[in-house]
Amino acid sequence: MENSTRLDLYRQMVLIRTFEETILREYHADKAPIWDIGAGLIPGEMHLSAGQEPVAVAVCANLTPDDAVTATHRPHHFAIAHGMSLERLAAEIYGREDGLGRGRGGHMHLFDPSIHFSCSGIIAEGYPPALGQAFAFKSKGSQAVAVAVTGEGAANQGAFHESLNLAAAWRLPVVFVIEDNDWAISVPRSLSTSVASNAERAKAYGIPGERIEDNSLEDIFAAAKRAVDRARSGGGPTLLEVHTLRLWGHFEGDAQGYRPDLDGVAQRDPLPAYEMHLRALGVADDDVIKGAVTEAQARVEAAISFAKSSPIPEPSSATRYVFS
Amino acid sequence: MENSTRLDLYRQMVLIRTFEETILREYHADKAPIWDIGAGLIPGEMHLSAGQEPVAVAVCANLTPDDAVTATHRPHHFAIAHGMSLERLAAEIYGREDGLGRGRGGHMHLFDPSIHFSCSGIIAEGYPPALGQAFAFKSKGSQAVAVAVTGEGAANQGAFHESLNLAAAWRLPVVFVIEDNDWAISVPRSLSTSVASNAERAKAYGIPGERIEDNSLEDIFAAAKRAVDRARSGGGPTLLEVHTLRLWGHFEGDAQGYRPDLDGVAQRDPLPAYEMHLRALGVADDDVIKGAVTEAQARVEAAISFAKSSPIPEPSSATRYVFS
Amino acid sequence: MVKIETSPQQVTSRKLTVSKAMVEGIAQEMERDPSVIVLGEDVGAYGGIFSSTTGLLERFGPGRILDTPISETAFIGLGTGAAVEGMRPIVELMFVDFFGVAMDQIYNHMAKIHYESGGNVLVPMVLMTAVGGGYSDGAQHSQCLWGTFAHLPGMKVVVPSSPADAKGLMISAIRDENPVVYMFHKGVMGLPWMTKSTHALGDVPEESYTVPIGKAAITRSGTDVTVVTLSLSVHHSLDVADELAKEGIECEVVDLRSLVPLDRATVLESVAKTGRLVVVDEDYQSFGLSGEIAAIIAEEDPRLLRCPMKRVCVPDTPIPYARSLEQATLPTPTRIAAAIRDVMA
Amino acid sequence: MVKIETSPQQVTSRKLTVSKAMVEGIAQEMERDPSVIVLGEDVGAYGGIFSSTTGLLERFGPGRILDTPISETAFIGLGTGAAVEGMRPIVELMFVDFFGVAMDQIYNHMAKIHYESGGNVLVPMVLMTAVGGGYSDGAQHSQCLWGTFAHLPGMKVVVPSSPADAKGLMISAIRDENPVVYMFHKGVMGLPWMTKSTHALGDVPEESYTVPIGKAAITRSGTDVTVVTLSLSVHHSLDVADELAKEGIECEVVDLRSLVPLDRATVLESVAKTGRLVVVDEDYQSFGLSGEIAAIIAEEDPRLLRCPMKRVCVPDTPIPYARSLEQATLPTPTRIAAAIRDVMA
Ligand SMILES: Cc1ncc(C[n+]2csc(CCOP(=O)(O)OP(=O)(O)O)c2C)c(N)n1
Ligand SMILES: Cc1ncc(C[n+]2csc(CCOP(=O)(O)OP(=O)(O)O)c2C)c(N)n1
Ligand SMILES: [Mg+2]
Ligand SMILES: [Mg+2]
Repeated sequence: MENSTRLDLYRQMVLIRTFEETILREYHADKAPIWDIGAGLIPGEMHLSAGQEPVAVAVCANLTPDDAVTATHRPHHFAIAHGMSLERLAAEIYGREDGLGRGRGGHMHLFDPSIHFSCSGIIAEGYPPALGQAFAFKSKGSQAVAVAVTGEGAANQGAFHESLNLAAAWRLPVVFVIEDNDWAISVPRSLSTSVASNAERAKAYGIPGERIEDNSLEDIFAAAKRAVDRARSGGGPTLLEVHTLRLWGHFEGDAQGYRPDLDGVAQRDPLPAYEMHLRALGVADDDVIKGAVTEAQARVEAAISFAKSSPIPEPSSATRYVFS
Repeated sequence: MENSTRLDLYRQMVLIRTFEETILREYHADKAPIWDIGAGLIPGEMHLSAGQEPVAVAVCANLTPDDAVTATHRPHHFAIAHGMSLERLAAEIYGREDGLGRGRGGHMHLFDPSIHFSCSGIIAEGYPPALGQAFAFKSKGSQAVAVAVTGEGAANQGAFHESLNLAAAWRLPVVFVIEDNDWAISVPRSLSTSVASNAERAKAYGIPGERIEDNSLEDIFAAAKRAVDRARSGGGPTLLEVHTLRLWGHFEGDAQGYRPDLDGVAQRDPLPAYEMHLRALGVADDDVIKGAVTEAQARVEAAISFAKSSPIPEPSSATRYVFS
Repeated sequence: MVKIETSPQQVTSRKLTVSKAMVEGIAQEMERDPSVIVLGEDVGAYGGIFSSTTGLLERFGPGRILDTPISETAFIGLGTGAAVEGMRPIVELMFVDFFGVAMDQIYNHMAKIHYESGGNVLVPMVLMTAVGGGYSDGAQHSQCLWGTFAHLPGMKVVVPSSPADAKGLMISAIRDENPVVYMFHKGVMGLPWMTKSTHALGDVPEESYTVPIGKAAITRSGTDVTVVTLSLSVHHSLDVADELAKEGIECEVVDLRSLVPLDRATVLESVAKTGRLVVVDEDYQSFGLSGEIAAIIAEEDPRLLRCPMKRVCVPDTPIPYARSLEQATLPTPTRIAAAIRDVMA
Repeated sequence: MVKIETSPQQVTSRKLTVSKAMVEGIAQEMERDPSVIVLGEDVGAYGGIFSSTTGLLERFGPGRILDTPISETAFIGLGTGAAVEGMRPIVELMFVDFFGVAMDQIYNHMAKIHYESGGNVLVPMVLMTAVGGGYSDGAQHSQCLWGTFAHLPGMKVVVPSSPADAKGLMISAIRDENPVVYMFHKGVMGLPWMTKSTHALGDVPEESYTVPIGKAAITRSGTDVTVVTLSLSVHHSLDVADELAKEGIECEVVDLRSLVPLDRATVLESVAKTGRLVVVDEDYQSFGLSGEIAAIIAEEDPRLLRCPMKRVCVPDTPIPYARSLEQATLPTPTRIAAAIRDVMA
């Protein structure tokens, strides 16, 4: 990997983390003194992606805006890494007219046709539409690929299986990415999944499967490159599983009482680790790092301001957009 | 395999084939001159199992009536092999009060609690209830196992995947059996399935998988024995795929215009082949064979007579049995 | 192009079955628009289990007519994703009874993406599916279930009963920018291997034309009683109306044709005229279409009805296999006639 | 054992939330009957995302309280199979919105096996599931969908609104020989982290007792207008009724409690008395509960209604995320009050 790429991906990770930290702050800011999930400027469930930044930035580094990405209930890192406007993302999270879905969707339902981005709150059900995008790309003779993302818990859902088989049978240009953060809410992977690595499941479809350990940005990048290249050149789908980290709770408000590994979590944060790596390589120093953080903060705060000043949807418009 | 078992299983195959041939005759008997699927004493869809007898008899030879079997839309061979009363089976096919479901169910919905038998017309959806039966057996401390059957087309359905993973994760006493007859209605396996052998898919669940070629009764028996023993002794599930043969159409009325292999089908009929095998072994001669056929015919015709003389359900009782 | 409102203006027409009319509509759109594709189980060489795609593979090839694995979630979702990228997929769910294996893709994705995206994403897709019983196919292969689809927002739901509507509604569905669920009753298709209603054959213009989605058709006018119905039950209701006319009872038969949008105005107008209402619906009785029709009137003016309404529906029971039982649950001509006589009494 | 018809006879009771009452009902049945088990996602250590199973793992251990993979089809089907073999599983579908991934197991299997077997097989299973919106959880996590379940035959459908009913209906559901869908609104549970209705806390007897399935409760009697409703909307309707009483409008509030079976008699009696009807339903408006209520009256005597009925439902739109929009779609006290004033005008 080139150092410029390293730096670029590092900056993206910082941007994502800054975004998630800011949403965290804003989400909780006005729910006090009695914490009420429906209260405040940002209501509803909130699934943040801190700890999983390496997956998103390393995968999306191999994509262009012509490629599709379908994400999950935990979509911000992939949205940002794939190039979504922070302003329109933030505005959607605040439920405003300038949001990607004019406030209709919310944080689990982000649709940005300009970068072929979508997501779904239903486990594994983002996979099938990705097949259709890949099918359309192939039919049009474009070289674009579709990347479909789920968590490791989703790999036990029927849609996962059907999608891998169909994509393989039709040799569709899809890259399936599993973010294994060890947990599906409170259920540990070991209790739910009958196989140690979901990459093994690729064998059930006669396609290549790879597991990337240690949340390693550079390994993910290399594996994703292989997979994207294969898809672009007509070689069909690949399954990648990345062992990543859920740094925070499943959603905000999750006390994580069920989580024995909680103590060691902070030490496994991939961001300081990658920062050290860049320092060791001589790619980054205090200035570069501070610069990345400062720039990220400025961009995110600007997006938040934009969101907060965007109009709240008119109640009378609630039934618009059911049909075109 | 002992010769007595061979002979017993041969006789069961003859019984099943005789049953299917008789239903074939009866089904078409009163649909002339204009063939109408809803007409006649046996209306509705009819999926017959001729050619697949070796799977049913060889698997069920390892079971007792305490064990559960869930079958598919093509259920007669497994029903008979697992010990279902021919009379009550036939009566259900005729839609009569003495049928297993008092005529409410029909040939795709056979429920016989006395032998823990059930089936479903929805592809692969017979698998999940089998898990529950296995779970109940295990909870009660019984040694019973559940056998869940589907076709090869069903192995691409979500329920297949979820069931194998859950059974493996919970180490349930289940044997999954795939009858690969090359076809899912008109769609050949090669077009639908991304892997050459579904036994490969066992790897996705960390369980043993075996493919049995050539519709071989004796190989199926041996593999099923290993699988049933494993399940009984707490070793968890196994996946078996048997390469079998759809001797007739998908359902009655299927002209099979799509089927290039049609010419060679009759030669692959497992019944004459096994008969020859028994003759070669000296286990059967003309008398034995004729005896098997005569006895089967007598039993089947008796069952058909029973069915035909059983009362037609009263129209006014149509809404009974919605709730108990 | 001919725009047909209720009955076809014969331009150049011949008699076709519903099945042939549907296929002709699909084929004409496939000629016109290369983004139209068809996918589903046995839609290729087999031509659709209920002849909804006969001959299309031969004509358009395996790149546009695609046999799928038995993976409804995957291939319906594939349709949605392809539609999002500008294609116009027609996806067949072989029997509506199987919706349960793929309903999430249908109602949480296909139906909601347009709304969730604030109108920024279009899903121009047709989900076509066979419905209905009457030939002893049992509890898992005989349902209509249109009430279930119509209850969930974001999809249009059309249910043709005549060959001309079958073609025109198919073309409208394909051209619609929204997801449309197109439900065809096996009993209206005119299949050679199933009891045929005489109404399954009818005049169909050769040209391409649309039938507007959301407009009911008065298939027979009358002054005494309004029969609100759809699909195969339209055929039965028309037959019954002919019979009862001999007794001096004049039925107005309203073929809804579309459940979403629902043509409330036509229903209200007819009931305002006749003052009597029978709803004939092959779906389950409770919490479905017949209730919605009742609500339309109760919301407007309950006193439009000069006597209690009657429902001729499938009772709330799984559909039995035995013919004697199944016939007792279906809205047969006998039951329809009895209900009409009842409201006239 | 106390048998409660409408309001609990206080034997020894204390105030509990709906959530605690539900859990107490489950625990008492688990003590009594070793064949009762609970399975679903996060029902173990987490105690249920909406506190429907809090403390059960600690009390009954992982052999009877089972966290499942995210495989709704497999584990709901597992429940059915276990029920067929004589167990009494309580299976949680975390949000009703997810029904689409497992509906085949629910309505083609759990609901139909008893019928298809001619009554020979029993499926004594409870499917419990969280419903409802109001906290900006968006289009895939805020629905009620009871109309969808009530439309399909073979399952009872209960929807408690009060703590006492929550416990008694849970016990009835567990003991029922039939599959029962038990739908609890997140907003009635009394969760510490969600806006609480004052009605979410109420007297609950300590003893084990059943509330009969299929009987509505008159939660407030009145002479002017009948409000037919259920679940969280009962709470809102009672609050509105208190307000309107000050203006001299006397509302009768009918809490249906059960959709299948539906207590037609109670609805008819109340409407016969008041002559005015408002249906308040947090499910989608069309082809659902509100229509069924209209049909009950239209079938009996449309002229029981002296003026048009009003529906206060979720319009036929996916549930929007933004608070301003979501509140506009929900049956809020404001909308309920407006509808009641309308029918009184
Ligand atoms: C079909 C379905 N079942 C259950 C849920 C509830 N749910 C939301 S997130 C989640 C856990 C997902 O785990 P995983 O796939 O590992 O993703 P992670 O949250 O760890 O990123 C569950 C069970 C859902 N959204 N959809
Ligand atoms: C979910 C579902 N989809 C489609 C069907 C229609 N269907 C019935 S049998 C069949 C083919 C099944 O093929 P396979 O599993 O190989 O079994 P076989 O008929 O060959 O025994 C199909 C598609 C169904 N019953 N259920
Ligand atoms: Mg996870
Ligand atoms: Mg097959």
